[in-house]
Amino acid sequence: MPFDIYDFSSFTGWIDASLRAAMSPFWTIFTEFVLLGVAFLAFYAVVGLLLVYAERRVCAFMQCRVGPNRVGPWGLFQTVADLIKLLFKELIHIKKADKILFNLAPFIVIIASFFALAAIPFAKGLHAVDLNIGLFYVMAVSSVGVVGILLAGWSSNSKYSLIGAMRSGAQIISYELSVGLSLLVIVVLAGTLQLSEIVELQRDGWFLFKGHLPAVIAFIIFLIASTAEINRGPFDLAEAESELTAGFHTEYSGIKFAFFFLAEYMNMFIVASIAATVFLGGWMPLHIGSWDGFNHIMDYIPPFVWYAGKTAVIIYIIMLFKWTFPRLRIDQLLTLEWKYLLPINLFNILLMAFLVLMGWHF
Amino acid sequence: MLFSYIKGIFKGVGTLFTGMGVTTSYFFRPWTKVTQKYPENRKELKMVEAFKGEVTMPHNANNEHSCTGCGICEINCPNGSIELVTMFLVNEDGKKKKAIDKHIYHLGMCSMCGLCVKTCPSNALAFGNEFEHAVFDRTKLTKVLNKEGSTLKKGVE
Amino acid sequence: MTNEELRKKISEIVPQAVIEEQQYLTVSVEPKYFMTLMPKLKSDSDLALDYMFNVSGVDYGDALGVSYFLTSTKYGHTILVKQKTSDRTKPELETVCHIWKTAEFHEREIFDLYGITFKNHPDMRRIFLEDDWNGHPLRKDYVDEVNMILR
Amino acid sequence: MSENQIVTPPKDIDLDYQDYVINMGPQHPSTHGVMRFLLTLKGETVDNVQPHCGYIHRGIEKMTERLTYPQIVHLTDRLDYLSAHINNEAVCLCVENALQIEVPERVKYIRTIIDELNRIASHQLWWAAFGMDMGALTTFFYGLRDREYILDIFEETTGGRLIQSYNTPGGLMNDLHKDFQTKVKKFIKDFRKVLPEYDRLLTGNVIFTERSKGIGYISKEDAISYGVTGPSGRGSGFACDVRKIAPYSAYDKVQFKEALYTEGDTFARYKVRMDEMWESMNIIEQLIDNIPQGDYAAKMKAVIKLPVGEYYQRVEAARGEFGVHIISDGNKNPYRLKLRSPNFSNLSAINAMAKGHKIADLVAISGSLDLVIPDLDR
Repeated sequence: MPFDIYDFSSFTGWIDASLRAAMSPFWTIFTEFVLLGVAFLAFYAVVGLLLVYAERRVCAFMQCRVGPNRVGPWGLFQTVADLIKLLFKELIHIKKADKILFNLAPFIVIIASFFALAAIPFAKGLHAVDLNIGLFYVMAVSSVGVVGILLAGWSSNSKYSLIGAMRSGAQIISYELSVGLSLLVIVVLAGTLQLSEIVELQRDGWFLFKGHLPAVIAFIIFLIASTAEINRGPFDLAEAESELTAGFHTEYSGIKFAFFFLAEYMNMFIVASIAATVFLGGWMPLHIGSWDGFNHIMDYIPPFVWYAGKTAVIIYIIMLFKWTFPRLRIDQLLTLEWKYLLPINLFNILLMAFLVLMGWHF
Repeated sequence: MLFSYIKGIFKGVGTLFTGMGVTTSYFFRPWTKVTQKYPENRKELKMVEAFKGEVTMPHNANNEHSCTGCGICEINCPNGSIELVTMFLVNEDGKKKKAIDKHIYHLGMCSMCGLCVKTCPSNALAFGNEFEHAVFDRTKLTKVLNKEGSTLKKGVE
Repeated sequence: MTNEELRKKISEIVPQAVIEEQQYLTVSVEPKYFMTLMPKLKSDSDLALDYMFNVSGVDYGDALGVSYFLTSTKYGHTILVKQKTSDRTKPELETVCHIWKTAEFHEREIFDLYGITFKNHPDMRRIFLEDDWNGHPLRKDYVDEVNMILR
Repeated sequence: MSENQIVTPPKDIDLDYQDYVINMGPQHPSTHGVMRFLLTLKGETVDNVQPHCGYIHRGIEKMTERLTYPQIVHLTDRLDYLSAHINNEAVCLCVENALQIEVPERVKYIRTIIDELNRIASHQLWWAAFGMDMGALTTFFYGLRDREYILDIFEETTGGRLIQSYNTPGGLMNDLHKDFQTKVKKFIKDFRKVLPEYDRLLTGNVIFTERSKGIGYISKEDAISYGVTGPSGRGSGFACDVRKIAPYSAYDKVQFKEALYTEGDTFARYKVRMDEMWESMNIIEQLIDNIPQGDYAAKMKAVIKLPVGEYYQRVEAARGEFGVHIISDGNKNPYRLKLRSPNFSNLSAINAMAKGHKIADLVAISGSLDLVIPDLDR
């Protein structure tokens, strides 16, 4: 079995070839879909649980605490135990809730995050679908999640939920703009929407460094706007536990609540992945111009380690936001978007286009 | 106008970074943790001497206490958490003397005000340091403070 | 202002007021003179008793009364104004909550616990107890066999 | 409530379909206890706030009518549990003044020091909870971490952490612990380093200042009229510090500044409390080395009976002016004991403060008033 940790395409190609040898093309594709589905489900669960654990540990360390430390070594199985608890909890049915929408909402939220996961390149060759409009696709499907949140708030027939849902509707739709425009800055620089190609283009330096000031501004705006888009503190107005108790998921319990919970962490992971891919070179090792010796040493670190490391750093920054800042008010949130991020962003695109036209980038 | 707009942005972002600096500095200084791991540190955990955990009646090695059964603690208790069951003993001179049969203490009703300990004329009561009082049955919170077969200390009137 | 000056000033406004010197200068007025006295206490520039720091309801046994503690943030003098009503079944007194806004909550509390209704109060409801509570607990003749254990 | 009874809605709430009436509480993360606000909303904007209290009404005023004066003291702990020692002191001072007993100097000094420590501890908890109301979750742990040192000092001397019952009419329950002075000095030295960190984390933060400046404005006149006292009143420029107006214990022997701000908004109330922590440390430093030797309690009779009359004592609790009004008929029990709780008057101003602001601002305003519900309900 040709297993190469530096290039997974040989491995995936080998699976494809051996399957094609064994069965008809239709069944090959069918089996591949099933395999992929199972792999993603497992990945989703593991990463979700790990992120919950990581968040609890990180915030504990920031707050002079220890964090989970009872279940398993260093409390590693705490989140697993929590998940089991959530699985066994009663699913409370709300009397006057819209039953169909109420049950549908958590699935919409979780499916949206599944969709986005498909286009992310985890390592060289480790890629579910390599769409030529990858970036566009990710942005499009990740905004489906807001439908789930709105439905959850609306169908619970609870006043707190409704306020939370309306807040998140206003918030996500406005911040979608900034996320899109800040990514557009890099698209202008790269000239492609295909994620694998964006990564390839960063072989001799990450876009964060290649794109001068506009790329740095775009990176900061992307971090802020994406934190808002995934409903995390200081932009967690949709949940705002000190104001709305739990916002849109007030009435959910058991595994349906766990879906929302997992989706929140997966969205954080997806956003961090996109940021790592677009701005920090994805799985591409750190290469500096013509320092061949240095570049060679960096190549020895496997790509998925690079990818995981970059994602972890961005996740840490997003967590740092949540555990440091007070929450914004709804009007300030919209002011930040429409009066600060959007004008800066538009100006930033112009600047980047000018840079690209003049050829002043690396 | 534009200048103050840009200045405002930089100033705001600066304050945000100062805030993040505080949390990050704690993140990288794990020795600043203050958590006490309670059931594990039971052995080292020492309550201070003055800690008001429960009302106790100290007995000496001969199983003697100094409670004369005067009832002052019972009168002074604001919650009625002390009840005295007294009896009359006949001493050597043939005189009848009041003594306690049972000094009943309802821990569940006690609010640790300390009046019984403070007002006791013979210093028979004291605060104990026990703090793990959780029980499954409320009746277990009713305690008899004098031990079985205990007697009054010599010389205490 | 010293107590003598205060005494003089208040007797000018309401000559029928009974004024004693206790910890604070205590002014007892009949309910019918109450509303002539109270607005003056705040509006008079020499008195300027603008801060009401306490309102206590009292059950005197034969009468129900309210004590208002007033102080001046400008001059620092303090007086205590008292009024009583001997009607225990349907006691009614005048409100001062449009003069000192803090009285709004304090009078609701007194209504709740003593049953004194304050006329012209904008929101005369119980504040602590449930709306269907029977009786007024701080009255001396209040009985509750279930929850009050007498020793 | 029986079935045939029809509950009439409060008059000023229009149950028109356009009004969005929502219950904030009795169990809500940011009401700091069982407190219910009935909000009438117009969109996100608060149109009317109706506080409904009484969920922890225990009838302490009625209970005191059957207890003797030393027994009453422990009940006042349960009012404002965050300034328990100050409440104790109010009752004790009232009884001592009525009996005209001069307590030893040592008692006055110790009471003042513990008052101020209690005030710092209370403000630390307020800072922690206020940050959390705003959504900054880390402040909660920093505040509580530093408060723990004060509670340890309390525990060593008084035997209680939160609820101390350290006062008794005539003096104190027991003498100071031998390490008290060194520990307090060490705490002040450490805390002077920690307070600037609080500022870095929250005070300067642009999100925090944006959310607190100009929110919940109340003018000085309104503050006086509503009886908003303590740090909340001083944020509006109302010089209501009882420690200055009518000094008690050893407050006439110390120099300190009364923190006054005139903005009258949430941020001003926040700044007053932050300044008060510095001032409290100054007061303690002036007293801690000069505690005179002597008895820790004056000689009192076994049964305390107050002479017939009315007595009132004002003290400055951590949240404002706390008052005890005792009417005595010469018995060992008070005929009537009224407790003037600062939170009750502070709460009455919340509708005036919150009108026209957002829900998130209401949370910030009620956080800046620092409500303690058991004190409010009594």
